[in-house]
Amino acid sequence: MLNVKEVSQRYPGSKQYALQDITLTVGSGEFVFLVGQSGAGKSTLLRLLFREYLPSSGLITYRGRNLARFNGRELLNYRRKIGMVFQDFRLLKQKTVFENVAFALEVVGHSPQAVRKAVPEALAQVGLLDRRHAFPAELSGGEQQRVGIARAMVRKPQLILADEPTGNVDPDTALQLMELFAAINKTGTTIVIATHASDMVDRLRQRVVQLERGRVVRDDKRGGYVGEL
Amino acid sequence: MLNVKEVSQRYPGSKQYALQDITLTVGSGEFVFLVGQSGAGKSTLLRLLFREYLPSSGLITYRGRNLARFNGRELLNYRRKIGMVFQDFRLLKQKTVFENVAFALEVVGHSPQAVRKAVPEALAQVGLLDRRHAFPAELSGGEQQRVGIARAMVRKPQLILADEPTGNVDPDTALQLMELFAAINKTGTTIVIATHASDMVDRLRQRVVQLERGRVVRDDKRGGYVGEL
Amino acid sequence: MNFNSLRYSLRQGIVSLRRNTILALVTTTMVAISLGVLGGFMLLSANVRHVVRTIESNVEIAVFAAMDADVTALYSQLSTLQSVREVILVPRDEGLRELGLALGDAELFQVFTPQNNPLPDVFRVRVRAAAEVSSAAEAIRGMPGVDTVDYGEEIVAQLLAITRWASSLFVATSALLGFGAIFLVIAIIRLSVMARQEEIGVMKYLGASNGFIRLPFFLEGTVMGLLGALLASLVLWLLYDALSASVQNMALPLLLTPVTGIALLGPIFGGILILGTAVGAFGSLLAIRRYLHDH
Amino acid sequence: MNFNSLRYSLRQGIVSLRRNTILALVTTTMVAISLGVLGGFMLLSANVRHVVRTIESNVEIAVFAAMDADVTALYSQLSTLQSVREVILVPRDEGLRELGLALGDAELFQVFTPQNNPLPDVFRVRVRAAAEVSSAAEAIRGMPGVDTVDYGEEIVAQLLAITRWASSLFVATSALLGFGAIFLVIAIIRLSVMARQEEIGVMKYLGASNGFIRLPFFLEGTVMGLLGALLASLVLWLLYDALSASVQNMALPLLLTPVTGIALLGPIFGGILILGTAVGAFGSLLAIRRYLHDH
Ligand SMILES: Nc1ncnc2c1ncn2[C@@H]1O[C@H](COP(=O)(O)OP(=O)(O)OP(=O)(O)O)[C@@H](O)[C@H]1O
Ligand SMILES: Nc1ncnc2c1ncn2[C@@H]1O[C@H](COP(=O)(O)OP(=O)(O)OP(=O)(O)O)[C@@H](O)[C@H]1O
Ligand SMILES: [Mg+2]
Ligand SMILES: [Mg+2]
Repeated sequence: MLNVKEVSQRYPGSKQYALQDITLTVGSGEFVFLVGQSGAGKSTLLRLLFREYLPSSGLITYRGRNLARFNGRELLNYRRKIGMVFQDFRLLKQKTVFENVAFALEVVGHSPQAVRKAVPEALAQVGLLDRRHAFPAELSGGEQQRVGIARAMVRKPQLILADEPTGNVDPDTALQLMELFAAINKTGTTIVIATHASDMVDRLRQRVVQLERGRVVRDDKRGGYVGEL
Repeated sequence: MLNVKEVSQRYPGSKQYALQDITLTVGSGEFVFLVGQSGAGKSTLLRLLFREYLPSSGLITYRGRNLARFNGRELLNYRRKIGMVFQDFRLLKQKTVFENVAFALEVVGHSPQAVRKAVPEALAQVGLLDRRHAFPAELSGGEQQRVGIARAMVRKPQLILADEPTGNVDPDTALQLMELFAAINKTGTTIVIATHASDMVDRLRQRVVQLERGRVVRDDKRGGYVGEL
Repeated sequence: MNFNSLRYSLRQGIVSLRRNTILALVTTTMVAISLGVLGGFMLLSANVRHVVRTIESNVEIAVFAAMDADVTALYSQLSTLQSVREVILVPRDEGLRELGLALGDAELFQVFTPQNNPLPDVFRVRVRAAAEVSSAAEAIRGMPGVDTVDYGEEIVAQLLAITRWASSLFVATSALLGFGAIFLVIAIIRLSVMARQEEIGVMKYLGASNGFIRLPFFLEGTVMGLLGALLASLVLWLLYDALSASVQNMALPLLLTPVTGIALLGPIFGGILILGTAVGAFGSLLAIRRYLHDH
Repeated sequence: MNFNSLRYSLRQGIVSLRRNTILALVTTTMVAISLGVLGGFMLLSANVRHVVRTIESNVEIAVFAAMDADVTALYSQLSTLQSVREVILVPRDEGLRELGLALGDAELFQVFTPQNNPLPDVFRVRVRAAAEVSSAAEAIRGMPGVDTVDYGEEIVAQLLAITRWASSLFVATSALLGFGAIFLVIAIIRLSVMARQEEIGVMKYLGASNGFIRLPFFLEGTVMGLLGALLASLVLWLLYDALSASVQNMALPLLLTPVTGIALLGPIFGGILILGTAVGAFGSLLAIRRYLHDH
């Protein structure tokens, strides 16, 4: 589904490479953990897959099509197929929890009826149905994070890219969320999760890609989290 | 040092109590982990200790003085004694890493020489000395979080309140940071950390206060993280 | 952009106006102030033009008939001139009386009788516009029975100069004020868009089309522009009405009658409304443009 | 607030102006535009007042001497009147010549000789201000040797009415524009503060005193206000200079000479500079006030 070939990324104004010569294939329906130290380049890779920007060099293709070649319309359609969970949540402050999740549907032109049906389902899955009228500023950190997850899932996308989706929740909730991702993955959705949650990675036993200083240093089919701990 | 007595907090417009009837004492030089599910009230408690706002009811005292009675000047002096790590970092987007940390000193009128000496030390402690000229938007999530920690520590405060300070870093880095907090604690600084990092809590074996739906359900002298996992 | 999106945008524009009330109020007031100043200036300019035109059409050509002229023939000949608006005959006896009055002592002039009256018959001719005075005077000079033709050549030349000068000043200042107003409104809208930059970014990440992102801002800008223009028109109209009433009450000389006709004021107030709405609409489009084309 | 903090604030104000260049430019331009409009209006008003005053002081009282009057005595008596600015004697012979010229045909008047000249000696008296005309006329009427006193009573009354009306209009409009400008600038600064609300919050959490938070905004606001005022003054001055030169080139009638003296323009340009700086300084203080007193 996703093909990353010899991709390097150096941010403008920076001397060092955030990613260096990455080559990686993510098959349709796969579940991939992206692990690595803080600053290893996980978010950068996810952002490149999301086509937030283009890599400094190398090629990324989605179902054989070069992301760099997308025109405005194609980029739009591509992003509409993806559910992205941002490391910094990126909720709209001016909208309530419900509106934030609904927004993902409204943006692509779903009908109000469809919205009224799908949004509560998604909120229930992350355990936030009773907070639906709150604004982001009125939520705890973990609750905000879960709104971001609900927003990514509500469109039932073909691909979910999640950046540290459980950094602000307790281990129990994190496990529930990971199991939710696993369940969605079972329905055929491809999932890539950048995470530091070593115990989750160890528990789920899925493919693990480890980055170190911008390079892939490990790619295990059913790996665990390998660290000093 | 800090005395919390029968404190309840209900946010305006909310039906439920975020904190209910909390009574707690934090002694000078103590190291306290605040644990509990997402939405249990950890951040709320830290915000009350920081006097971000006053509790709906109950009494909080610092060295015997009622936080609610502070006038402008006293509040200022109180906050200057505290190093706060925010769950959402709260870095100044317009300032570089160096400037963000330096700001904590400049605000209280330190001289440029003192700033030039203390800031690089603090940045080195969190491993960010080489990123000092970057702006927050140019940092990874974990790097931003560490800037927040450096900013809290640079003033060598009497009290550090840290809200989920390792949610965005890998376990190795998290351990380093926790050991840093422990080292600072050894010098006499009181430390209260709200966290979901169960393995860190289990490793450090410090006092653990567990919240559940706004109530204290456990307070162990040398406890571990108790959860389903 | 389907029907759901359209409906969504409409609702969103309203919600956003309600949630960003302060910002919306500030923008609306700014639009109102800048359009108000522009409109006030245009009203002033309309009035000055009106006064100048009144003066212009009051410029008189004095036509002194020869002593032996056929006064009636000359009268009808003068009246048929294209550019002439009015011809008044001042017979020589009447002229003598007027002269006496003008000099402040009518009695002194009783030494003159119709027989030794030194004055000729005089026609006072008024033309339609100052620009036509000199050609009309030229034409009259050639008529039979005309002795002398006299008009304030200098004054007419100066009036023409003033008119030309004032109208270019007015056009220039109006343009300046207009651009100022447009720039101001766009700047304000840009600030309000800047404050919502993050929101726009999130919309793009969620796959919103440019049109979808643009529409609520466009509606908001249009509404703010229109409201501002309405406010400006209302205040301006009330002020102008009060002012012109006070001018008329003072019974100032004819020259200072204010313009009140709908034909003259209509375009100004209409222009304010159109300008305000257009600036709001296009200003908002312009303001978000660069947030849309990043990637 | 110690020396380190002060130095920090100064540096910070500059850094902030540099990093928020667009916002700073917008604010500065807004200040410039609003002050420019205000200043332009005040220049206009100064000129109108100047014209009115010129007209006023040109109002003439025609004093017709009695046929047997002692003209020299009357002349010196008129000249000693407090309110009188100028006295011109038009001897009866001269008067006759002028009349002939005025009527367009001097030859006709050769029927008059110094012996049968029906005109009296006339004094043209000019007073200092329109308001003094009627009292002066009254005083003159009582002087020995005066036959008739005549002046444009109606015109003087109207001029006075216009003057009074125009000055209240000018004061009102200036006040309105001034308030508009102040409101505008404060609104803009408030927007710029709103955009940095988060920053202010963080400063408070770090234990910054209100003075410390305020100072950079204050400096920024002052600099923006001053720069805007300078810009407005510069543009206004260039425009005004060009305009008044063009007016003078056109050799318009004396009435339209523009005001150019430093004594008259100084207060206007000085006022703009002071107003701009004050509005920038206090506007910024006002704008952050409510972000400081939350908790
Ligand atoms: N916009 C940017 N400009 C310059 N450098 C950047 C930018 N964004 C990231 N970097 C740098 O690139 C490197 C990789 O960043 P990235 O965000 O991909 O790390 P990460 O693996 O997600 O880390 P974390 O686990 O802390 O979130 C880091 O050193 C970071 O400082
Ligand atoms: N400003 C607010 N207004 C209304 N409700 C709030 C507000 N802030 C927090 N809450 C609610 O209060 C409860 C406790 O929030 P708090 O942020 O203290 O939780 P927490 O223990 O820090 O959770 P997390 O681990 O997810 O950060 C939550 O249910 C939250 O939704
Ligand atoms: Mg990251
Ligand atoms: Mg929290």
